[in-house]
Amino acid sequence: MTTITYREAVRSGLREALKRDPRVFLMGEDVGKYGGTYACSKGLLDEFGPERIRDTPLSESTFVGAGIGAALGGMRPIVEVMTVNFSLLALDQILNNAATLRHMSGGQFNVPLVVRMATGAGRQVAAQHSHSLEGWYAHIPGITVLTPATVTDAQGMLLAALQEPDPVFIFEHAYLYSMEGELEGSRPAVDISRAAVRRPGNDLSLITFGGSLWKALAAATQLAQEGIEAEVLDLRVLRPLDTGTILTSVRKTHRAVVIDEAWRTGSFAAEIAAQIMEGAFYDLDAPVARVCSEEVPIPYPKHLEEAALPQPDKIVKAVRRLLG
Amino acid sequence: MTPAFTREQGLELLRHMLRIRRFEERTAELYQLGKIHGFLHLYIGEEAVAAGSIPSFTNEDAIVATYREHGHALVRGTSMKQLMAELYGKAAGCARGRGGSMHFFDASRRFYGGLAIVAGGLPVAVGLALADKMQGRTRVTGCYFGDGAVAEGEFHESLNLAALWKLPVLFLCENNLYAMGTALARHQSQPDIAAKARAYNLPAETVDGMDVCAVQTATHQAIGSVRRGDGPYLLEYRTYRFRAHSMYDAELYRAKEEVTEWKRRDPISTFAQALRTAGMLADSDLQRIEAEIATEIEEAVTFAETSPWEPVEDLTKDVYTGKA
Amino acid sequence: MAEFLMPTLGADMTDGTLVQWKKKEGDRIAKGETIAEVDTEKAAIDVESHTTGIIERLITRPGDKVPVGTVMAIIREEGGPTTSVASPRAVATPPSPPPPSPRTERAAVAPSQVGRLRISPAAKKLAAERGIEASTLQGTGPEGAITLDDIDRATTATTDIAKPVGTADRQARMRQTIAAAMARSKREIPHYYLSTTIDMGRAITWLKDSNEQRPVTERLLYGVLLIKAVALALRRVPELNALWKDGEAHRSERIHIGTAISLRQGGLVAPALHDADRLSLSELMQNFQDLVKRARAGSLRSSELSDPTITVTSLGEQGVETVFGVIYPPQVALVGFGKVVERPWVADGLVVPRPVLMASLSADHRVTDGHRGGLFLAEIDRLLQEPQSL
Amino acid sequence: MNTPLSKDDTRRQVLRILGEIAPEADTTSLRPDVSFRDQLDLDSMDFLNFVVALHKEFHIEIPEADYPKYMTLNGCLTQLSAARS
Repeated sequence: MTTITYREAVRSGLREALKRDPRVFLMGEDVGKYGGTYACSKGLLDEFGPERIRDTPLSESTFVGAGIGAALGGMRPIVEVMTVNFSLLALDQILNNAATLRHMSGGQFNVPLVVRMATGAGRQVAAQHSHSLEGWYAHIPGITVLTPATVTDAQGMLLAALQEPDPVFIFEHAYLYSMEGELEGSRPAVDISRAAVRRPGNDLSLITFGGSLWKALAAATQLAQEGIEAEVLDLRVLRPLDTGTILTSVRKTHRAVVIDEAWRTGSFAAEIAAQIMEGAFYDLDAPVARVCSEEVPIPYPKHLEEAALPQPDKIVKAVRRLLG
Repeated sequence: MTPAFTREQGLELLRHMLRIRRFEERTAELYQLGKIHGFLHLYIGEEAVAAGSIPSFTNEDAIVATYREHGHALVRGTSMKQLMAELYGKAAGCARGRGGSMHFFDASRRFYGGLAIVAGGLPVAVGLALADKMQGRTRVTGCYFGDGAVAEGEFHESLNLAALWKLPVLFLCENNLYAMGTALARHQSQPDIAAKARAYNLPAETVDGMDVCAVQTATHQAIGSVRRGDGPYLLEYRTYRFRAHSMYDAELYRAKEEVTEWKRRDPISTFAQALRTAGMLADSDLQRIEAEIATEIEEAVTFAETSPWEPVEDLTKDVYTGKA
Repeated sequence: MAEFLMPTLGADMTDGTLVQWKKKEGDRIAKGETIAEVDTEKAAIDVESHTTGIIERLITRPGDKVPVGTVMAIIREEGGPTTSVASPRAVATPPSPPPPSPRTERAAVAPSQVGRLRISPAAKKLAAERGIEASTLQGTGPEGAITLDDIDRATTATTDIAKPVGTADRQARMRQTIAAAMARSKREIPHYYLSTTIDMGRAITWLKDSNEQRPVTERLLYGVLLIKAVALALRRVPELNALWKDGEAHRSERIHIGTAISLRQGGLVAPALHDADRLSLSELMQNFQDLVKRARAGSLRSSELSDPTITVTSLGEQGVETVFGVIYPPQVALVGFGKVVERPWVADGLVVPRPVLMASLSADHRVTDGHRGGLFLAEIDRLLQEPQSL
Repeated sequence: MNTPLSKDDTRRQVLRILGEIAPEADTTSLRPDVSFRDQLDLDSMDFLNFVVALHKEFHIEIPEADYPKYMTLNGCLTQLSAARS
């Protein structure tokens, strides 16, 4: 077991991908000379050269669209959009081209494209740089949406994504890059279709993904001291959603709390709650609870940002309300 | 630089630049002490642009800027106390502490401030100008942006629409040669920004952004043209930032010699020298100005240190107009 | 003296590594001059001093990784001191008051139509399976809704208990709960053990006579006598009837005897016989029978395991003479009764055969000691010599 | 007394009662002459419940002294048929 940071895990995944397949190349804002705004591609320019590590102008719509075209043309591009906040400019290319082309062309074309972007809040960078929009992307048929929360997934999911014939979007919570973790095995083969039970428990299910996993685990530890054993589910994949694992857990525990850093209304947590209601209604001993961000543009000051975002003690309070 | 202005006007320009320089130096220090958080983009080196251009706008004109807007806000007249409080995230800040360094706003001075998504401000400036034209007002909207923005679709779409509808907007590009970590020549096939504007039939000029007089002359003339209704205008100020893109980057993308070279053309020291040569600046003047600025800064810091945080209860206030 | 601190060099920086000092102790340093090179995870950066003066002492050594804000060097100031902004530690960081959840009240619960029962879907299903009229129950769930636990508590000892769904997983869950409790007990509780032999002659004779006048449905088992004796003995030694919480023993006013019941599919549960000291032998027998039946039918709720104040285990039937059990946390004592056997017994100077059993006590030495434990066992012995008074 | 039950009916009813006392036990493969205690791991409480159930089902009195006669399946059947006649 080796201990590495999430950032190093992403970097070794990128290096492995670039070494394995000459068609693979990395394109994005400041991925080359600058080494990546989160230093995930530091050193790759020297190792693989400017042809395969391409700094792009700040033209998100165009370089994501170019990624689609290059994939159609036989390459295996990895496009890094610095953060989900800037991906809004590329949503048209993503929705109307990447996700739709296969079906719309009657199955003639597929787009083997991987797009990575940072997501989430928590560094006091204020409203325009603190969005959590992976739920929007998980609404789109035709693409896969991954949210690696551990170093093993941060490294393994990229390699698995590159084997997919259709577009895959990887959301890396910005708060995780400096987090250290145990890498399971040197080159762990990782699936990108199932959720994982990170902590077994019998009294309720805490269902979450990405950066919020660690807040859920903290809450579970706190609850254990009160004799409440929470099961913590890491979804890992938002689309296709592993509903089976969710329902199995809820049927066992009879109670569910979904944690999602997005705003509550129309969040991905709402989708999970709906699927639980549809699939495990007669096993529910309490209504599904959600712990999401307050519906407000994320403010700059620390104490307001913390009040806006999901926190372990908010999760614990939600659980207590469930237990009546 | 033959000074075409009175001694008072010269000292005023010098004072504007020095005031920005000392303010930025102090914010860098406060950032390292953990008083200011998140992103901090310093304006040191580019002072001549704000100092030379903003005073030419009237109070009715509008200013739209980016996340590197400390200098613009200072010259536009927002009190240093309010700006420092905003950097601390305090409720007395010019955006009630919610925006921080990247999001200064001042409605009383039509300062539409810190819009931090690259090129996000251009379409807004076009809209402000459209409103002025449709309501028959002879006002000008000044829109500041960096060289990175010219890579965004919004730059091209905004210049075209402004030219098409002959809107009273003045595009002011602060070309500091680097878009974060990518040099202009590495992200633009046509690095001459003024030439890009002429392609959309806008009159455009390149100005030495390190010479406050040149900036003042060119901007004054351009504002007059726009105010006369001759349509949009673009100025490309060639300037340079002496510090990292933001706190902190390793500046791997540029040579130290290049920085030293540009520092020799420091807009403050060169202008001070010109004033001395013209007998307009005595050492006592300089000491008086520095002392006044130092006092103003320390009062602003004390104000920020002691003013209260926004209460958590107000977190969701002003998400909608008039609703709690 | 001015302190040079490890600076914050980026939005997500929590600590930094000193690469090298650019000045020696005793050197003069000017404001804005580079004093050290610091490595964040992203890059090595030259850091400047904010003070002009003489370097008094370099504290952090090259290669040390220290959190942001650590004092790395001391500089004796020279020239006009800038307003000394209190170093970050002194100034109260923004108070992060426990953020009261902002005023977005959850949509008020729609007033349910009059007469509509508030019951969870799972509870409704279980009630239907068990033929229980849920509307008669008092809900303990969120906003007074009736929950699974409520249905379980309401399940009366009807003979034809329908097999509840998911018995297997409930047994597994119970096993896990017991395992965790036992491990914790051995880890945390300093056990001491005592045992004594008790003459059961009088008790057994009294029981036989008593059962002859009782219809079969009200017959007693001698186990009930043991439980009642323990309950009454606790009145004399109440400190054994306590629960250990937050570092101290809290005496329980009421006496709930956890009775260990073995389950055929493996495992052992010890649900509580409530207020065992106040019940008659017949009532005690009735409750005991109900508990055993529901335990063996697999319909006990784990919550029923959580409220006994002491536990009694009698493995006599499995042919064991003495049992020294493990205390169930947070309880502080456990009483064990062995098999009744015929033993030579000295009574009034004569050796006669007498049915005897071994009574034992496992107790928490943080709460009681051998003397009080001995007194407790002696009291049980005395009570069993007067079965009619139980 | 209701109409005399055939031996098979009685046997089935006794097994049903045993099934309720020890739900997971396999009463079909029960050896008729071996004591319930050993085969089904019944303790005194289980046996008392069994005796009570027999009393309710067959309306007979079973004094404690007679318990040993009801320890096996055959024992039960002979007692029950004897009480019947």
